[in-house]
Amino acid sequence: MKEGKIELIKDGARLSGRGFEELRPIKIEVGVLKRADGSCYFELGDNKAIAAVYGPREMHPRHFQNAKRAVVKYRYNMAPFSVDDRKRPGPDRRSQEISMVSRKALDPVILRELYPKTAIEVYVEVLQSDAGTRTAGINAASVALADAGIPMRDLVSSVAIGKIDGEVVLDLDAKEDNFGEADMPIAMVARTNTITLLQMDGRLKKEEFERGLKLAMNGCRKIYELQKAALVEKYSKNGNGA
Amino acid sequence: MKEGKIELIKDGARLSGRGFEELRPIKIEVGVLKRADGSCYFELGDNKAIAAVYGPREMHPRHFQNAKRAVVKYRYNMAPFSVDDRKRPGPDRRSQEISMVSRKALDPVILRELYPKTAIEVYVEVLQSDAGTRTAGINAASVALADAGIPMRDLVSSVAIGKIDGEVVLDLDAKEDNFGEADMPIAMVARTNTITLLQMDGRLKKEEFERGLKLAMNGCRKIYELQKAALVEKYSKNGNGA
Amino acid sequence: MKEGKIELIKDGARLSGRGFEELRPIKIEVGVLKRADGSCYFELGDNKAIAAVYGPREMHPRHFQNAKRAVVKYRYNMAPFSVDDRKRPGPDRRSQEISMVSRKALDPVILRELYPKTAIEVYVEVLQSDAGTRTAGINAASVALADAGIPMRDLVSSVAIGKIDGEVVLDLDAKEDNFGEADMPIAMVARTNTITLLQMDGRLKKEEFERGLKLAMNGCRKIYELQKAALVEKYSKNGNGA
Amino acid sequence: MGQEVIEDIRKDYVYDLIENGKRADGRGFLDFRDIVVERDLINKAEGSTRVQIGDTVVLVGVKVEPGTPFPDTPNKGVLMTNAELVPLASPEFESGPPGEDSIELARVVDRGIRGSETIDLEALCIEEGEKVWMVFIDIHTLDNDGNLVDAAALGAITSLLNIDIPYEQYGLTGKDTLHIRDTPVAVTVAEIRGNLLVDPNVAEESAATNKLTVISNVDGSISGLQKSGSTGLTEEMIVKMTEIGIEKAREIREKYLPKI
Amino acid sequence: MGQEVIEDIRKDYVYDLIENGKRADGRGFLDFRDIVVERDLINKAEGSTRVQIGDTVVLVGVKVEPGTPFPDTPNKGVLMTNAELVPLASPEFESGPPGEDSIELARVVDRGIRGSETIDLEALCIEEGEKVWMVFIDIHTLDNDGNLVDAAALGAITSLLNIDIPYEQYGLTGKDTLHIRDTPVAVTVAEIRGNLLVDPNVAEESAATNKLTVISNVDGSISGLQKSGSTGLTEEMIVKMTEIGIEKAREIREKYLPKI
Amino acid sequence: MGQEVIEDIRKDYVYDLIENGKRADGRGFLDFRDIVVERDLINKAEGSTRVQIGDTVVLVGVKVEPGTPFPDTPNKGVLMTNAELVPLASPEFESGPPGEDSIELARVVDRGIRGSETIDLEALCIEEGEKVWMVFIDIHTLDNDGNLVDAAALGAITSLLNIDIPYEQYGLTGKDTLHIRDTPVAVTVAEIRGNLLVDPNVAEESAATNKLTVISNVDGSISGLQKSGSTGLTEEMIVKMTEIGIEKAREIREKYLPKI
Repeated sequence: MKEGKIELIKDGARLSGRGFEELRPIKIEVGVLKRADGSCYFELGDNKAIAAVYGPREMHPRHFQNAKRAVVKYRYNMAPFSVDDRKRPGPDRRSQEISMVSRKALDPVILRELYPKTAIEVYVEVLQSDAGTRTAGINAASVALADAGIPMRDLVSSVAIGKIDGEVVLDLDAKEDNFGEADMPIAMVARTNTITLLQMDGRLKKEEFERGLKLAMNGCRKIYELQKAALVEKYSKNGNGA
Repeated sequence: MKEGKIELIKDGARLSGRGFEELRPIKIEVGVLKRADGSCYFELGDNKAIAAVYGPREMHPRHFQNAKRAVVKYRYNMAPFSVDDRKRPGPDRRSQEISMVSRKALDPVILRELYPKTAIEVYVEVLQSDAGTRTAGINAASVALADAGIPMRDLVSSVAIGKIDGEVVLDLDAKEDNFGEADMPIAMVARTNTITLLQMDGRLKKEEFERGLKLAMNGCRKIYELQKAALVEKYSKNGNGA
Repeated sequence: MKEGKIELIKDGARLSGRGFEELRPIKIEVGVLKRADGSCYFELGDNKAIAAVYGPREMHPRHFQNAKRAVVKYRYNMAPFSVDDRKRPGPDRRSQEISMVSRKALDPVILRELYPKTAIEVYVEVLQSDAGTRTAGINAASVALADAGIPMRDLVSSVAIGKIDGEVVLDLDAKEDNFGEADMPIAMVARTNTITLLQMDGRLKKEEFERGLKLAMNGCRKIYELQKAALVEKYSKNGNGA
Repeated sequence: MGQEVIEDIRKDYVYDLIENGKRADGRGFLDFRDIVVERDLINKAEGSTRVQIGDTVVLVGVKVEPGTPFPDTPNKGVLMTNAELVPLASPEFESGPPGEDSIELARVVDRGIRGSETIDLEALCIEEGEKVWMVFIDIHTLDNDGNLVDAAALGAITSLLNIDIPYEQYGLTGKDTLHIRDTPVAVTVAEIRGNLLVDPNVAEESAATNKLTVISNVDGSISGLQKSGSTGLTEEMIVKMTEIGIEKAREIREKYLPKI
Repeated sequence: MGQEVIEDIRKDYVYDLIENGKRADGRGFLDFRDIVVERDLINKAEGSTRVQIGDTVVLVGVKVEPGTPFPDTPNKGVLMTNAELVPLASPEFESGPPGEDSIELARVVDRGIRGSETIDLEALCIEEGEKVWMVFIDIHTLDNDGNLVDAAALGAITSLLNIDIPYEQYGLTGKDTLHIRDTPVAVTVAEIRGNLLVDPNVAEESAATNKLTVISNVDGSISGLQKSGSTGLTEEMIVKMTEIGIEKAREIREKYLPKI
Repeated sequence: MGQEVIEDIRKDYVYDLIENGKRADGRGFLDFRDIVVERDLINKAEGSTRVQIGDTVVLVGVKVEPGTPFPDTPNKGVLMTNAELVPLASPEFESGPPGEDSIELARVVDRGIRGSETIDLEALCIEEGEKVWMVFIDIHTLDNDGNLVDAAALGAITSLLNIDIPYEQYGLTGKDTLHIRDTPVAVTVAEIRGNLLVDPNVAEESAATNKLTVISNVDGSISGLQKSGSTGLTEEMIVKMTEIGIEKAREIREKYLPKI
């Protein structure tokens, strides 16, 4: 956020040419991995993320089992070559926090009580990063959970809004994130309009926040449709409908 | 110890004005924490330490349980801001050694055989450091154990002696420790006059050592009275005597 | 390998005066440690390695037990002072890989099925290093296993060949390894002529590789005789033959 | 097992109270517990503050030391925020490397200060690309009866005020205080069965289905948000929580923080 | 327990097939599964390749950054190879620091490139003893259906080709590509009950008593060998495996790699 | 469980002997086991010593390398002492990061050398604030039959004698030996049911209620003390143990160490 100054909006348009309320191009592929129980590849502009789901399977160590419901594990990880300066392999504080909030974004929709004592494991690998990787990861993970046949109340969809050159806009790219004034990722259960992740970074006036929240929720609704379409496509191809 | 030269005794007096056999001002508060089973805040000059005791409670992992007696855990930790140059969080070799010798200083007075298979956990946080933190920590821990109702044969009291400008003196402060010739912390069970911790750093002639040992034991006796007084005050306030 | 240029063969002879197919001097002592169940000190030129064997004993944690056979653990470790530039204590990637391939070199000869659920632990300490420490460690470990009375199909013997100044030679020393063109350690079960470890580093023509393999196998046979002789000597001394 | 039962009983107790419009300590839903702020208790730290909110106690220390800037911001000082949930402070905390709760605590406090541009990091450059001042905020929990984050954030901003940069101690020439441009205050609003209440204690925290920490500034703007908890929140609920957060922050700022 | 039984049944199935001269997917013993090589998928890496062999997928990225040389080779660039067996790629992989399998994978790929002197490290010196180019090869496994090492090695050498050294990005003057002098290719030959077969899938890997990875070069020389597995191999078997390895590498090189 | 019973039987055996004025190996209470000191076995170390006391064997190596001084002592060399209780040396030792026993061993040996100012650290400054000689003492245990600390301390001081500082090896001009000003010797006195005995073996160590390690110098002064064990010691006992420690150190120094 806020490194130096750069003009992000010229003649009323974003540098990328996108409208203020326009998402980056999205590409979703379901079931891209063979070994995983469910998987999804998700592209959001220049972000490339892949999610795999394993489970429900036995929880190790048993010490961490929950007698009433499945425990969801979520690991967000960046490939060393996914960023400008090579990232040292292994978790850091940022990735640990993202893993935690992402897990909590998905927890509410998973019917965890059906699988006591087990673990449902979600692994997200960021292969290329361009701002918004946590939202791309959650979107991928949500579809991968469905692909794995994990019973869910609904999908979760995620996107960020931000503020650049004084304007509240949808889905910041890396340049907008680095030189912008605020970034606010959310995750939402589209059917119930409930927010399961909300973070904010930077500075927003109250009105901007409220406007941004609506804008992000709209973005989530669009992504939700794309997620559903990708699942339908996968399962209609496989000849067992959706 | 021994970094450069500095006059620590001028005209027969220590820089702080203290006598050779004089302790720094001591302040003891019992039961300062709500969540802990027992606690104590201990000030020794510019040292500020706080101890908490939890237990006896189940020992994890079970592998480390002792079938005959409680296991005492002791963790000495310095707050990052407690020293001149910020200390990186987490244990280092010094703190691990201090934790070990402090635990052994307290072990002999705890009636561990009453609580087989359990853990009695002692946590000491050094909030401000000015030489003598391990002794302050043991003094605090000993009172916190009593406050937690852990059955004990007696309290343990602890203080260091040192040698500065050729003189054996009680209870070195940081300047005296840095530029002095020796530092010798002890811990003692006052009622039985038995020493449960003895370490030495620097160089002492045999006579100096013997004199220092007596001096430190006397220091421990004074601290013992203050520890008892603090406990009495706490429990008489609470209306259940001492 | 290949740091700069240096003449390693002068007038048809190696710098050390050794012949192309000549091992460095070897010294083997069996049963050199009191606490270990079996042990062996092995010198190969300027390499000094010592191996200890403990077990079969209970496997911790139980999670790692194998219901059908003993699990072999192998830890190759270098003393910090064993190399030119002090090595930081603790395992690194090189030592972890060597531990793994060494364990696999020994696995085939140990009658692991006789001791289900147990661990057989092999510890190798390199006290002085001069190229070939993994082979010295395996030779020491193999004898230490025998000394510990672990039932084995046969001993395992190990040596490297390499290529220096275009020639394939046996058992590189450090200078030859640093400035040579290839290094290929093997381990062999002499009685059955089966190779249980094979690695290669550098570049060898196919014919050189095949010639080197034969040369290394011959080297192993020589070492095998020395290993047996050392065990015989130990046990005939003890008056219970071999 | 036994613990889970006790946990359930405790939660039910909280639910009962809340549904009757009450809290265990008699507070209103929008009342903080008593707050005590004590400054400069630690003479080794450039700034330090003990914050007590009810029975929750946090000690925050700020150290300022010279160091190397990050390669991509060669002319800016460095801010590092760290939190230790030391096992002294709660039977639930364990020894070991920082877990996700302590990482979250540190990062939320950090973002509040960073997002509001509270510290003028450019004023902390000593020599571009070579040497800058590093500001370490260390959050040391002493007693956890809930709502650590509001206590920690208040301790952090209080500790940052009136800091003399220790030029002399490090053999540097210069004289300056740390430039502080805002006073972000964190307020955590918990949602328990549709009711909103601020400053949850530890029992309320475990009963809360959701919490939202709102960090807001002198001008009423928001410089940090963090939702935690295991269910969703509606837009209306979030907006209400944010309004409460901003309003309570204003009250706390007026009472415990100087004007900038 | 149950898992061990399933494992045994799976192995028996492989043995039955092999002894009848067959493989589950109908391949010949000396056939690779289909190989797909895609270059430059990752715009943050100087070079990157996705290699798919059957259902095995590996993504390799190469980053080139300035750094400090090792004290004993002050005029040489640095090559670092790292592999992560991320738990996404297989139910057998676990989170945590690299285990011995990922260390072995990285080291075998590294040795193949190093032994063949594929990269001209001396050309990567910027300022002797002070600054050199560091080449990081990062192997990211995405789907493990066996034979990761051949896929990773092919991904590594493919990624190294046609790399522009990023002088400008790091404010340095100069313009050059990474000098590549050979194209080492790894071929893993498995021995299952006396039969030799290449490119084992994951079921064959667990049935294999032995594997030998042979890395060979344009001129047919060998620049890396690594035996794995839990029994011994005879000289004859090893020589045969090496011949197969060299021959199959030649085929793969011709099909998937450019002439140097 | 079974192990605890065996442990108790072993202790009882030691108690029986001690109470009859005997030790298992026939030694007097104030006798060391045979000591063998061998120097310079490791050609990669500037100094090295194998010390055997009875069946206890320790190998100590000293490396001297250039490095950066600590900021607060810019004109002084650096002494680092490290001990590894490698699992080779005892069925009780485990792999993994150093535990409290190995940390204590290293720190006690370190303090003995540091407290006596044995090494002239100021003579190890190469360039103030920039480069100094670092002296690494590495204690490698090979066989633990008790009293590692006395063996390690004797190995450390022996290794430090007659060390040539490796100027040439590191491309530096100069020629000097390490300046040694004292020869601290550690003697550990165990108390078992009121009896004092030196050089406890491993069975005696586990039976000992207390141990006191006394490190003393040429002039009879003490430069290190460390009490271990789980009960208390009276003043009289401590004074007696210290006297024994100093006296036995004098004997060991005369027999195994040169005059300084």
